[in-house]
Amino acid sequence: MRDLVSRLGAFWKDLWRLSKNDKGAMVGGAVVALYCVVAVIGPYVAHLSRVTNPADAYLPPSLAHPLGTGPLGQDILSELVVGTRPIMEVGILAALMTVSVGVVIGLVSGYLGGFADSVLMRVTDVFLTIPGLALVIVIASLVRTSSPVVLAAILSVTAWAGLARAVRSQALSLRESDFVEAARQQGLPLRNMVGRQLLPNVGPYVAIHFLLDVTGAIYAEVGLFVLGVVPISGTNWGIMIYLAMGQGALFTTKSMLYLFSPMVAIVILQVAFVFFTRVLDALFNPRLRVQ
Amino acid sequence: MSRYIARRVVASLAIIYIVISLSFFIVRLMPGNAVSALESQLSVQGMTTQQIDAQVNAIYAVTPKAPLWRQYFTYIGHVLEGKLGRSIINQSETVLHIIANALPWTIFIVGTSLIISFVIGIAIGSALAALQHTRAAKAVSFVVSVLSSIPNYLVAIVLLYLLADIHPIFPTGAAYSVNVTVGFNIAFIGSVIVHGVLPIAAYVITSFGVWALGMKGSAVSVLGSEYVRAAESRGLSRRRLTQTYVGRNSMLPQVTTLALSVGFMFGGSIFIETYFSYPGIGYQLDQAINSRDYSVMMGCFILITVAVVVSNFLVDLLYPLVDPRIASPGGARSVADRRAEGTKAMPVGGSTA
Amino acid sequence: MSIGRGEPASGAGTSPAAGLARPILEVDNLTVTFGDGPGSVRAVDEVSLAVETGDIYAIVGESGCGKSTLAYALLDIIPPPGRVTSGEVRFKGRSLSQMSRGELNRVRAAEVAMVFQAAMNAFHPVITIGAHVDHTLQAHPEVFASRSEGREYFRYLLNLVRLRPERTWDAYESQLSGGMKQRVAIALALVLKPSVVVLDEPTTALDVLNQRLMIDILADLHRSLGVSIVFVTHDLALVAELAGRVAVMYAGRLVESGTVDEIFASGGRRHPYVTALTAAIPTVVGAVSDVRPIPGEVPNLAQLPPGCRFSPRCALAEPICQEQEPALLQDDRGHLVACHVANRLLGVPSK
Amino acid sequence: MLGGGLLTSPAEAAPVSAFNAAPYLNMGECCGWGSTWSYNPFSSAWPGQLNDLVYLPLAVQVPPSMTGFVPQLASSWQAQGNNLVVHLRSGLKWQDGSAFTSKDVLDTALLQGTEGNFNWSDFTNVTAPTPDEVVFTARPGVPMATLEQGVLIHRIFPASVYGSFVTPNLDQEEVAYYNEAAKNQSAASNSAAGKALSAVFSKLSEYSPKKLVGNGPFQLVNMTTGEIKLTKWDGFFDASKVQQPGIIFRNGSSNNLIYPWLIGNTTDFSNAYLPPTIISSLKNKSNWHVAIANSFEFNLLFNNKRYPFNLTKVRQAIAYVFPRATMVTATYGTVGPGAAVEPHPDGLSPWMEGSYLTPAEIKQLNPYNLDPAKATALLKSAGFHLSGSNWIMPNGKPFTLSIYIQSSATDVVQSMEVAVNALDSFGIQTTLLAIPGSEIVPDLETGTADMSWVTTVNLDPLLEFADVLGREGPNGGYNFPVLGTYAGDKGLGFGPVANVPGLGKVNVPNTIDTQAATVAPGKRMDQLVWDWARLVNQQVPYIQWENKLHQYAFSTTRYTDWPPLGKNGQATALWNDLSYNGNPGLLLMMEHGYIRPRA
Repeated sequence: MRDLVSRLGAFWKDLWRLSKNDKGAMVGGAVVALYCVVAVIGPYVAHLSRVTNPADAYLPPSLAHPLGTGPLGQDILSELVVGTRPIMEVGILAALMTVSVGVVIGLVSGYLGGFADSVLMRVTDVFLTIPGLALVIVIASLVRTSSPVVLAAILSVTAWAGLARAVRSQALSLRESDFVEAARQQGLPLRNMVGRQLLPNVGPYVAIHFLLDVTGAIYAEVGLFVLGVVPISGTNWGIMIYLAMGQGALFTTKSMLYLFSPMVAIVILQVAFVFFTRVLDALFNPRLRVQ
Repeated sequence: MSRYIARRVVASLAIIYIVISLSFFIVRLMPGNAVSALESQLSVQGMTTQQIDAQVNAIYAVTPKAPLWRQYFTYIGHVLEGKLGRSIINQSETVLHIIANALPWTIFIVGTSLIISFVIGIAIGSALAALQHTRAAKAVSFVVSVLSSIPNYLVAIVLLYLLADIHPIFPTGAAYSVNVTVGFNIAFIGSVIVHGVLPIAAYVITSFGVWALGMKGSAVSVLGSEYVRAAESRGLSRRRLTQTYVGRNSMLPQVTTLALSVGFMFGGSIFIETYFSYPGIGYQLDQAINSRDYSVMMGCFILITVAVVVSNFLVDLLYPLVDPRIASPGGARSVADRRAEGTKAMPVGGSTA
Repeated sequence: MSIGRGEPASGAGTSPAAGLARPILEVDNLTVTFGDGPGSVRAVDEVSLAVETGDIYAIVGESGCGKSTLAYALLDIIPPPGRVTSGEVRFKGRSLSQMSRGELNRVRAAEVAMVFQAAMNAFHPVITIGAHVDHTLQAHPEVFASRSEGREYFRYLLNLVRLRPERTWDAYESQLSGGMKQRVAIALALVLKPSVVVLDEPTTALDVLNQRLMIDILADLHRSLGVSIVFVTHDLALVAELAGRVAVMYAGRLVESGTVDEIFASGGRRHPYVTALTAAIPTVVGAVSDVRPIPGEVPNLAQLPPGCRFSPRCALAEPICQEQEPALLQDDRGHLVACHVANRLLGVPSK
Repeated sequence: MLGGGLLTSPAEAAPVSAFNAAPYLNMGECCGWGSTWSYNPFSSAWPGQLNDLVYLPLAVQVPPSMTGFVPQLASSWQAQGNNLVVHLRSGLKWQDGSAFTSKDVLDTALLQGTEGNFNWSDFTNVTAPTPDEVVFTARPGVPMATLEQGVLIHRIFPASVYGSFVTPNLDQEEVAYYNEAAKNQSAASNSAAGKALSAVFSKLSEYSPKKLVGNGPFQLVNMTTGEIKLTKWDGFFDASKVQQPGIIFRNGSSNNLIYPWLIGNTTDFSNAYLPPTIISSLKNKSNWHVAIANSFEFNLLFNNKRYPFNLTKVRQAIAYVFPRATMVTATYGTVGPGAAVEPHPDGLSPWMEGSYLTPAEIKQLNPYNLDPAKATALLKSAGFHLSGSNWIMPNGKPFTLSIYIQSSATDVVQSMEVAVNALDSFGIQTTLLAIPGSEIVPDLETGTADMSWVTTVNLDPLLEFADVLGREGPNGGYNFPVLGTYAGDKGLGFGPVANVPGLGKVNVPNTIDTQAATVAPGKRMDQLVWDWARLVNQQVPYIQWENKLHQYAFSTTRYTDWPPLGKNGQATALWNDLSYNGNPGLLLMMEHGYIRPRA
């Protein structure tokens, strides 16, 4: 336990040191953190008016409405804030599912080897080849869900395969290593071997994959809404873009904020994630760190 | 080598078979059951039960009342014969014909974008690696990372706005103009190119950075590797060093990613083509989804997958040329492993989700 | 077909009479710096040494002491962002930094060849060994009358390093074992009949049997080809067995340099670090308890202690050691030591 | 393989005359066409944009009357006893030079009959006694007005191209099949005649002609996924009136493609829905004008079989909470005549109300003006109670409501958002699901949706009711399906037996279907319309929430002399015709010499 604490301490120290050197990564991390905070507290601080007043449509920015108003007279900033949670929620859920499935299959496959390994890897190969986005769009349009959990599951339907493959090859090489051999000779059960011995060693790789999976899931999720192939229900950035495009917001100056606000929100988040990933990459990849 | 090719052929066929099966189960077993949806759609159109059965059979190549296993084998048989059924919306159109009309355009767009962004990306990536500690390289790196993190459909919206709407420079909505004769003539080819500019630009803007960053990363690590210094110590010429030792090896991971990105770009064509109303397979898939035309939907999905499998296969054939270890027995890791490593390198624009 | 070049080999461990010829390879006050500004690091700090024709010269030190960088400097292939900030390396009296790129490339491999650390990564993974050889021959057309003659010579060398040429030629790096790669690397380094071969850790990554084989091969080659050998290692046993002259580095600086006898002879004037090093060698016959590891760690080059760099770990350290960097002083036989204490005890006069 | 464009050979394009120097009329076509097509009008891939511009109908119907027609290929028609005798315009030719005769009409009727078209349920036989005369025999019970309406509006296709698909006995098989189908639909399709018809149709629909032989004002030049190019055809009988050298249709497969064409002045005309932003930006341009016409009704159907929506009071309460005025504003903005429309929830569009109900009758109908107090009272009397701000049903569960609509119509999504806000703040937890495509029936059947959306468009007011309350089947209602997967289910679930004002307890779907098929305009029809309007108004099986407006944006930059507009942009007869009929309306405008290139 103490070991874990000290390792975590060292991790944060390293993270801090590296971020200090990489301004982009630091800003990225801060932005991601900010979005997370908004996702958690957003619905409590911003309130979407239940009263719709089309007469107030597309008001220019003001103190009351820093980003102006949308087609129904609602505050764009509030919509943006309230719309953060569904996006982040699904993105993170999907990444969690992707990572857990990928890690479990990869570790088990790599550790067990033999027949189980071949079967699991053939399945993985199929999912690795299927164009994920096309499958996600097809399934999402059929299932017609508005539940974040189901949507996240759909989004991760093929994404886990790459991670499973990578984790497996790491597990394979770890399996041969001394400490796993030692653990095996002590007769530790599979669960222990995988959980205590193998998992910590693929951790860094998984962490980076997790962040990229979040961005991937957000990309696909927003895309589904922007295309209008998943049920349009509630408020999120994708739905905002979809409705704004459909209602011609792109073509008049005063309505453009309604369309561009969610677009900018997505772009900032995605860029921030990628830059933040860079510092983790440096942290876990000593060779890159030297450079 | 021949064993390697045989293995790849078998693997590709197996994946195609599995995807066809998958499409059957998606149509038959997914919530929102496509077959019963079609039946009710047809009954609203005023068809009789018997007509409906005949239609369902023509459209999905299955008989809804037959046992599931028989439906499955009939379906597989039909698909393997190239009978993908008929469109629900355009019942006089076969799915195959619809797809055959659309697929060449997608291949044109995806292929051209891939080549352009690959070439630009590799060039920029190599330059970034060579100049890695300069201020200019850092600035370019920043811009490239930002561009490659932007979702391609958002870039499409901006392009649409700037170059098709506000300044109607490039046309949208078709693959060529109504005023040209289809055939091998300048007017037609010019028209095809002009109509392809926006979709290709949307792809290239968001994907060249993926190649550039990937190339930079691998070139930097190759430059730092022992064998490059070893080659240097042998007094090899600069050209030999950069081409054979640095260039070729930095390209290896990129070639691997190529296979992955083909799949991604075919998937992304749904966004790009829909926004520019470009009549490729992605546009077709979007239209099918919006009209709940399940047979076209599944046909597009199967064909997109087949296109990806085929292009993966081509890349796999190509790969031994750059990495001969692959084809030699016991020489190297499997292609799939290489790919899995590629997935990590794919940033947002190239997520596998 | 001619075999070796130049004079018949002198036996291992002996150096030709001093003054017969000027040193073939000289390092003069060389400093190699990584990075710039306050964060920069001197991996090699004012190092001087001279390799005579026919020498087997060992550069010894713990990992991270700058000995590999020094080896790279011998061929002017220091990886960026490292660069030579002062001093120079001279081959046959000519400074490498004065040479044009073409001249430099002609010297590399044809005159001074290098075998990389463990040779594991010294081969391009996707071209065959044969292609490596061909590339090398192609870059130096002046050495052989024809390409096939060069290939023939490489086959001969493969035989010398006890490999089967026909199996090796078309192999990829990944198809060879570690020991085989090491031997191929040596053969490849010798293919242009260089006068000096630099080996970076030639035995480190090998198992004991292969280490033995390697030592035999190197001694053999030195004997039959008359080539000068410079090798970098942390393995003192290897040094004792193979080298004629030894230079010991600590944290980027040369701390002692002399013949193998001077270094290993007990009781002589020695740097305390070298004493500690020799004590750390486990011998086959000695008990494990005799092995005394050196306390402390090699200092981070970015945060060097003041004064003598070894002083924090040194049992003999005195106050002066923490204040003043000791000079490298020579006795009448040419034995150099950089230690306030050792030099004073023996009464060697300051320069 | 490259697109459907290969199907046409541009070498056969019409010769370029000096007249063609004027620009082609550029039309931004809402909802567009797919990326494949066929020049076979019997194919489902037929590009409907070409209707009436290349193939003419026998006559064009003029709304809102059910009986007014403008002759086209037919010059006149009379009822002779049980027969409708149609006289064809003489001397007409097809674009391939062959003559237009009664055989073209007969073959078209026979061939369209194989796919259930041409309203064979209205007549028992069709003959062509002379080259310019066709005779339809009305089915017993079918009024002559219904037969006219069913027959005259059809477009006729050339026998020189499609006549070869008519099998020797097709006429007898057709009659046999439809006689049987009038009694028993499934027996008919299983009969030998039914199978023969199917065989003919499947051959016919798969035929893919290389060129299009029409007889309308225009000739097809070329088509891509983006555009259709038509050139004026001088052989058209009214060619002297047609002012346009040609037409370019642009494929506006989604509305947001069309808006930039309007704002960038690259199109002359569009029939796309215009959101308030676009309307107000067009209003600022002097060259753009907008004509507004009523078109069809949006109806929100309750899942009448499902608790608590089987309770009339609950449905009435929801009708009181629906903010219809705000919804209309959200969709059509605060300017223009669209903003003033407020339909009554009685299942009839305003102009149908005006034609078939007296002002006194309209006054008696409940307008269900926004009144949460009344809704509260109704819910309380049904045993509901408020807990906090949410309604709880008598069974203790919270009162929730799910509305399924189609996502591709963002205007509908937008106005439903308004409704959801209103219902939510009233205390009914409402979820809106806008989904691609529309599967109203499965959603209602499987109970996933509490409310679902359909549109209706008719001239016949009884058909307007039957379209919702009628049986799901050939006539396309949603109530108690008789065919297909959900045959035997409840569908909309209203009735089947209910107390209809004026009619007493009747089987709702059967009664309305029969009446829609057999009642001609007249006193009885007026009476029945009043009965059903009261039923819909009192029992609210569905809420008619909005009257869809057709907004036609037209530009005077390249073309002038558009049909005149009424006060405040309100549509006049020709625009209304365009709104109801689509292309036939355009044909009439052209025959009147409107839409002229600017000199």
